[in-house]
Amino acid sequence: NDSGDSADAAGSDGLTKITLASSPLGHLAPIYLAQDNGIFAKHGLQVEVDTETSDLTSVPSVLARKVDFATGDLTTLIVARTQGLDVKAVVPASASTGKAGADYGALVVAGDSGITSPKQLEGKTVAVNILTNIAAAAAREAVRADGGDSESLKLVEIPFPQVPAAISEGRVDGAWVVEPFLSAAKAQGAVPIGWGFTDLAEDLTVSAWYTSGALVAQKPEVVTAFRAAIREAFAYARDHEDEVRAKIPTFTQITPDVAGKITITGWRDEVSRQAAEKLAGYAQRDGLISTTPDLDELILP
Amino acid sequence: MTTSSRTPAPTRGLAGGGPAGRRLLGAVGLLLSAAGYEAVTRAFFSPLHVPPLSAILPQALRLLAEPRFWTATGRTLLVAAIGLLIAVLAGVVVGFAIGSVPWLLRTASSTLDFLRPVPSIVLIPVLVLVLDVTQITVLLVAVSCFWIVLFQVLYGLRDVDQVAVDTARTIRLGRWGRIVHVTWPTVLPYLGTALRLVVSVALALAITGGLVMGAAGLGELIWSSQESGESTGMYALVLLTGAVGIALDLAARLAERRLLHWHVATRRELATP
Amino acid sequence: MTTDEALLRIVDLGKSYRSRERTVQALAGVDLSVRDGEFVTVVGPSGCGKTTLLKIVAGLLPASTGDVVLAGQRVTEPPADLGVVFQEYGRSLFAWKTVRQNVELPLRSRGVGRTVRRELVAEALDAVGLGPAADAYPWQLSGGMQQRVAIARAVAYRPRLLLMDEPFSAVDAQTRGDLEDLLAGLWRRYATTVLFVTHDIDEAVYLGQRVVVLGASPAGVVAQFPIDLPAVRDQLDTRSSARFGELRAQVYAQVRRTPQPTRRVPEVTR
Amino acid sequence: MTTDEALLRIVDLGKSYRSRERTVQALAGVDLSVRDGEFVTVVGPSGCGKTTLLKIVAGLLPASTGDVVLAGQRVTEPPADLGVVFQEYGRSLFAWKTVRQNVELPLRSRGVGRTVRRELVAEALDAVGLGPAADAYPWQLSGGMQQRVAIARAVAYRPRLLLMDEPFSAVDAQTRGDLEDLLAGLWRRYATTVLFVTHDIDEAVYLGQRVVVLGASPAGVVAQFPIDLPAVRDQLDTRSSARFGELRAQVYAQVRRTPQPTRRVPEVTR
Amino acid sequence: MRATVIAGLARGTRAAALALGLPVVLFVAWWLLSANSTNIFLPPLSRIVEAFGQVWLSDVFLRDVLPSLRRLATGYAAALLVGVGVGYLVGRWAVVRDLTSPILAYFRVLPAPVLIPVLLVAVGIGDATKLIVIALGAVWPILLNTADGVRAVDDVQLDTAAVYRLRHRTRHGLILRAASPQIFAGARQALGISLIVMVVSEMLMSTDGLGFTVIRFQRTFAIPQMWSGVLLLGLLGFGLAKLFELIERRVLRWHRGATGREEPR
Ligand SMILES: Nc1ncnc2c1ncn2[C@@H]1O[C@H](COP(=O)(O)OP(=O)(O)OP(=O)(O)O)[C@@H](O)[C@H]1O
Ligand SMILES: Nc1ncnc2c1ncn2[C@@H]1O[C@H](COP(=O)(O)OP(=O)(O)OP(=O)(O)O)[C@@H](O)[C@H]1O
Ligand SMILES: [Mg+2]
Ligand SMILES: [Mg+2]
Repeated sequence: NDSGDSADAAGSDGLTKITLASSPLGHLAPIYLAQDNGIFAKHGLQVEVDTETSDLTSVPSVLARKVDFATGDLTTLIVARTQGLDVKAVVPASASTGKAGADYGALVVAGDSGITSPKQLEGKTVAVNILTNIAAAAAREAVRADGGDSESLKLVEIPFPQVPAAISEGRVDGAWVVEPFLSAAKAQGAVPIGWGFTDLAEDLTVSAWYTSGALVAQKPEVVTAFRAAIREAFAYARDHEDEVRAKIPTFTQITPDVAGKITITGWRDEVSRQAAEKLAGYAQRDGLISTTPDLDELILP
Repeated sequence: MTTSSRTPAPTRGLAGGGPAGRRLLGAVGLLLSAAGYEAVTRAFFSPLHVPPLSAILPQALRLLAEPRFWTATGRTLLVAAIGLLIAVLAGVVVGFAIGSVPWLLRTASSTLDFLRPVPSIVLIPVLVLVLDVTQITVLLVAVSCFWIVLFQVLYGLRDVDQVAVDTARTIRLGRWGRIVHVTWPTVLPYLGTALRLVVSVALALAITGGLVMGAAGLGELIWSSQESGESTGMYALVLLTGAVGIALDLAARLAERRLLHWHVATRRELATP
Repeated sequence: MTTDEALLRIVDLGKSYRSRERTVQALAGVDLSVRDGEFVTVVGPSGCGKTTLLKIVAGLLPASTGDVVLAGQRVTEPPADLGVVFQEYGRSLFAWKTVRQNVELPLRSRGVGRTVRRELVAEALDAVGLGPAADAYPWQLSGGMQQRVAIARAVAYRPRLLLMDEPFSAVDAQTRGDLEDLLAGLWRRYATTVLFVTHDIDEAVYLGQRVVVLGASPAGVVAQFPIDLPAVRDQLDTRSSARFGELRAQVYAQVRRTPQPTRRVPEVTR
Repeated sequence: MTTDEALLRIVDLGKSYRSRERTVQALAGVDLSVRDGEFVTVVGPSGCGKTTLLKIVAGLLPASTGDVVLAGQRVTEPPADLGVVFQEYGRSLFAWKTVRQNVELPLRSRGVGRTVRRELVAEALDAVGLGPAADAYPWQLSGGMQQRVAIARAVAYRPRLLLMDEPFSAVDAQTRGDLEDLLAGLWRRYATTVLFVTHDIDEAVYLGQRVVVLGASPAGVVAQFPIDLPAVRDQLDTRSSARFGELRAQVYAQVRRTPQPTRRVPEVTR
Repeated sequence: MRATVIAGLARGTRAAALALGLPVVLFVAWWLLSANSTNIFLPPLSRIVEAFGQVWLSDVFLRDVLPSLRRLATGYAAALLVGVGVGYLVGRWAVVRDLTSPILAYFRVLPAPVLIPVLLVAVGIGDATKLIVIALGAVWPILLNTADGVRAVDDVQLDTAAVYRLRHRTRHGLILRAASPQIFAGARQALGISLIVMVVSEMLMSTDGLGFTVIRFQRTFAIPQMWSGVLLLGLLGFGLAKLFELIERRVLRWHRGATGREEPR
């Protein structure tokens, strides 16, 4: 599909075809539910989900208009925007539940480590999945919110799937982890001590659906329709959590058993501006970017 | 000389290293490693982190019954095969071209040395502008294997015996004839080594493509098992991947033995006391 | 031997091998002419430069000084219709080809048709006594058999100029005699020009129309002996003829006189 | 020659090379005993199995049938104090070692002290006329020179049993004579037992205390000739002696009678 | 590396011109073709060179490149040791080969990202894991080439060693030496591979290193900087290759001579 522009192909049934790119992760559940329930069609869209994608490829794919929308964590999008990449965050893809103690991401330590609060992690080694994305910010924020020196954390990259092992084998002192690994880690004796997502913002947007500025300029109606459809999908998901849990095992390897127990991400309609500002600050402090980003350019009003 | 042609070869025992014997030994080696793995994992690791073989095997057997495993394997093998084919063809052609023209080698070698260590993985975001992930995976496979084939050919070409070349020159074999009759057979053993290397590299990279870019196939299956916290499932996939690797290696060895039956190494192995 | 009828003219040829540690002057001031159809045998002490000379004539090695002219052309690369039996016969056979394929290759390369080729190959292999071993690989053969394959290859090719570097060194006396006669027969029949290096002075006299004696390293032509034996020779009669004895003695005497590379025989042999 | 004083006993030795396509019976029913300190020369047609025999005696090749017993011990691996000059002398030299290092290597491995070693090596190299080439690499040498390096290596080693496979095939007549005398001298002095394969019947008679004639493939011992020439021999006197002539003629006649591997000389030579 | 270049110049401007000719041409072509590029992922070469100066000609070199080179050297050395050692065993004894070939084939196909999780648990997050990953990536070409080289050693050479009852150590040495042309082929392959694997190994669990920094640039869309890292990797590869060649020229001179490639002048 190197036509470079897939959003203009109107199907025979009058629907506009759009392609969404995302790794097959839990946040796709509302999308599939919306597909099943004809929500996209209602908004004049025909959605194709391209799961053959990764963090490495999604931004260039969107900019080259090989796909129309993709998911990316907010920090990554802020950084991209600041580097002059014309990305527009349209609508959240996953968000904090807003409930400290019951969020889908947490700062965990080994149960027998004697550490009970994030502040005690000062100067210790903490794992995050990627140093340049929102996880790093969440880990630091948890410590800062507890009155600790977030700069003193020694962050090291360990993919989420390895976190339970890394914690229980004592390879790291603490780790930022999200579901389903949060549950797995807890099952193996880890205890959550900090809730960086809610510390960052009550309504934190963790990752967002974004598109290219070019698409926004050329086909604003498609973008708006997409946003509306997603919001409707979220509304449906909020009301049908069991359907979401049932959906997850169909496109991931997560077993129904696990899917029934994990904390589901929150669904929010607006990309959190306040959180974005905070994240931009972290990104600047961590040297990911050197200038202040123009968030108005990033977040589609 | 009493040449009684077509005397049936004597049946070789285990010690003689007949094909059955050597395969049996290989199986013994596998069993020993399996037992070692089982013991080590049981002794030192939590089954949640590094599951023992006894936990992996049933899962692997279950996978074998699942069509999606076979589709994924098929895809991965196809990608690996296409990349491999490109690499071997390009590597051999470029290798022989550069290797048999001295000034070309001298001109190109610095550029080759420069390009060799460029990791394709870093350039994926750039490549994705023009290729889709499957194509990138093919490219990843092809490029990595190309280098291996190329260097192996270049080194093989250095092994060509001067007397053989002189012989070819006096009977006025052309450049092409010299390649076919003299250099190619000399390089072949080096290519045999390359083939075994490259078969596994191709498979490994086809999987890496799935792991880092989500290209459909075994790699993507492994990735999603990992992402879903299904470590036993992941290890089962890794086990099966390794099995595919063993099968490919076996095929490569067979091919090598047929092609190189005249080579010292092969003939020494086939010699009967 | 006037130069205008010469097929091969070697003029003031010199060759030195230079490497980091040592420089060896292998040939210096070699002058030699060979008429078309002549059979010239070359003798000389080990290491004096005979192989080097042959390689330069074959166009395989560049000379350091001087020229080699074949049929009016300076030799810079192997000329057409050249047959060579290398001293390292083993290495000159292709291990990946059967005996038959080895012998056949030059003919294929020359474009000889399939049937003729088969015939030539079979004939040559029979002539050297390797008919039954045609389908063996070189490494399945004894040293002498390998050498005979190399000879068969050169012979089947029917070259115009045949260079042979100690081609019978690894075969037994009986076979050697047969091969000598085979070679002499071919030479008479096809008017091949032959340059033949040997360490066997009897052989040199028996085969050659002229024996060239090279001196110790660096080799130069020390003496030449025209051999006025009858054209058709015979192992028994020729070798027992008085003239053969005389010529042989002459060459021997010359070789004795030729300075040898330094060699000190230790006391133990006294 | 009673068996109880034999150093080497070869009993009903047979060897066949088997490969997928062909089976070659190289040796069959070879019986041979060699006394301690005896010099036995072996002649036989090319490809009959001489090299095979030597390799089995050296413990390099397992026999198919029969036994080789050396000093009361069955030979299954190379015995101690064995020196071998291989027919493929070129391949037996280590290309990354200089001539000196090649000759020195077996001595070092045997633990001979540095000074003695140096001396032995220098002496051996001088004896074969390679003193000046001591620091060259094998590939910088002519064929004959390489062969002499292999000889020097065997000689410097002072083996108890010396196996030589056509060791003088690539050297000139003059050098060959010198090397023959060198070898004879060493043999007399150190009472080395020598098994010497050659294609030169004169050489076999000149050097040996006994000449063993092997028959065509599969090789068996066809005849043995005790050589009753005086122990100390001389290139001129011995070779021109009447007895030498007689013995030589006897061996020749035997070799003539020995069936040769099939060889059909094509019409062209008629 | 600069020393090598200078030595090359000293040896003859012709050789240097030949060696540098094509890279210079390609560089100029890249420069011209990319000069007006607006594609953010394919920045003009001038920007890349500028970024190169800013990024690498600073203390980053000490902080990132040196640790990486240290890991590379250690991992590569380990690969050499293990590769030649195991390769020798495998090549020399058919029993070892038959016993191990399937299991070695098994490990050959495991890509680094699959191994890292196991190593994380078994070895930890320190440098050791990276070293193992580098060594595991680089070991195969060395191992296979050593095994095949050892298998192909000439019979007559083996026979010679056996007849003179050379000491075992001497004999092993001779066989390795005879196989060294092919071992060098493997070592050369491994050099390129180990550089790449070094980058891959630094993608995870790292806090410094050339690979770490390049990947960080990639993830933060610092595209010119990322390209400058690629450039640096190329230069490193070039320098290491030249160093390798220097050693190889000495060690394999006999092979050039024996195969007739050491041109007598
Ligand atoms: N490796 C091998 N494989 C198969 N056949 C072999 C092998 N080596 C030798 N032969 C066969 O065994 C027979 C005897 O060979 P051998 O080398 O012993 O002869 P030889 O007497 O030394 O001959 P020459 O005088 O030509 O050196 C030959 O017919 C040869 O073809
Ligand atoms: N590749 C080489 N490099 C260096 N020196 C060489 C090389 N080839 C030959 N020589 C030297 O050149 C001289 C002549 O060698 P050449 O092979 O021509 O002798 P030859 O007369 O054929 O001897 P032989 O009768 O022993 O075969 C020898 O001293 C040898 O050392
Ligand atoms: Mg010579
Ligand atoms: Mg022989």
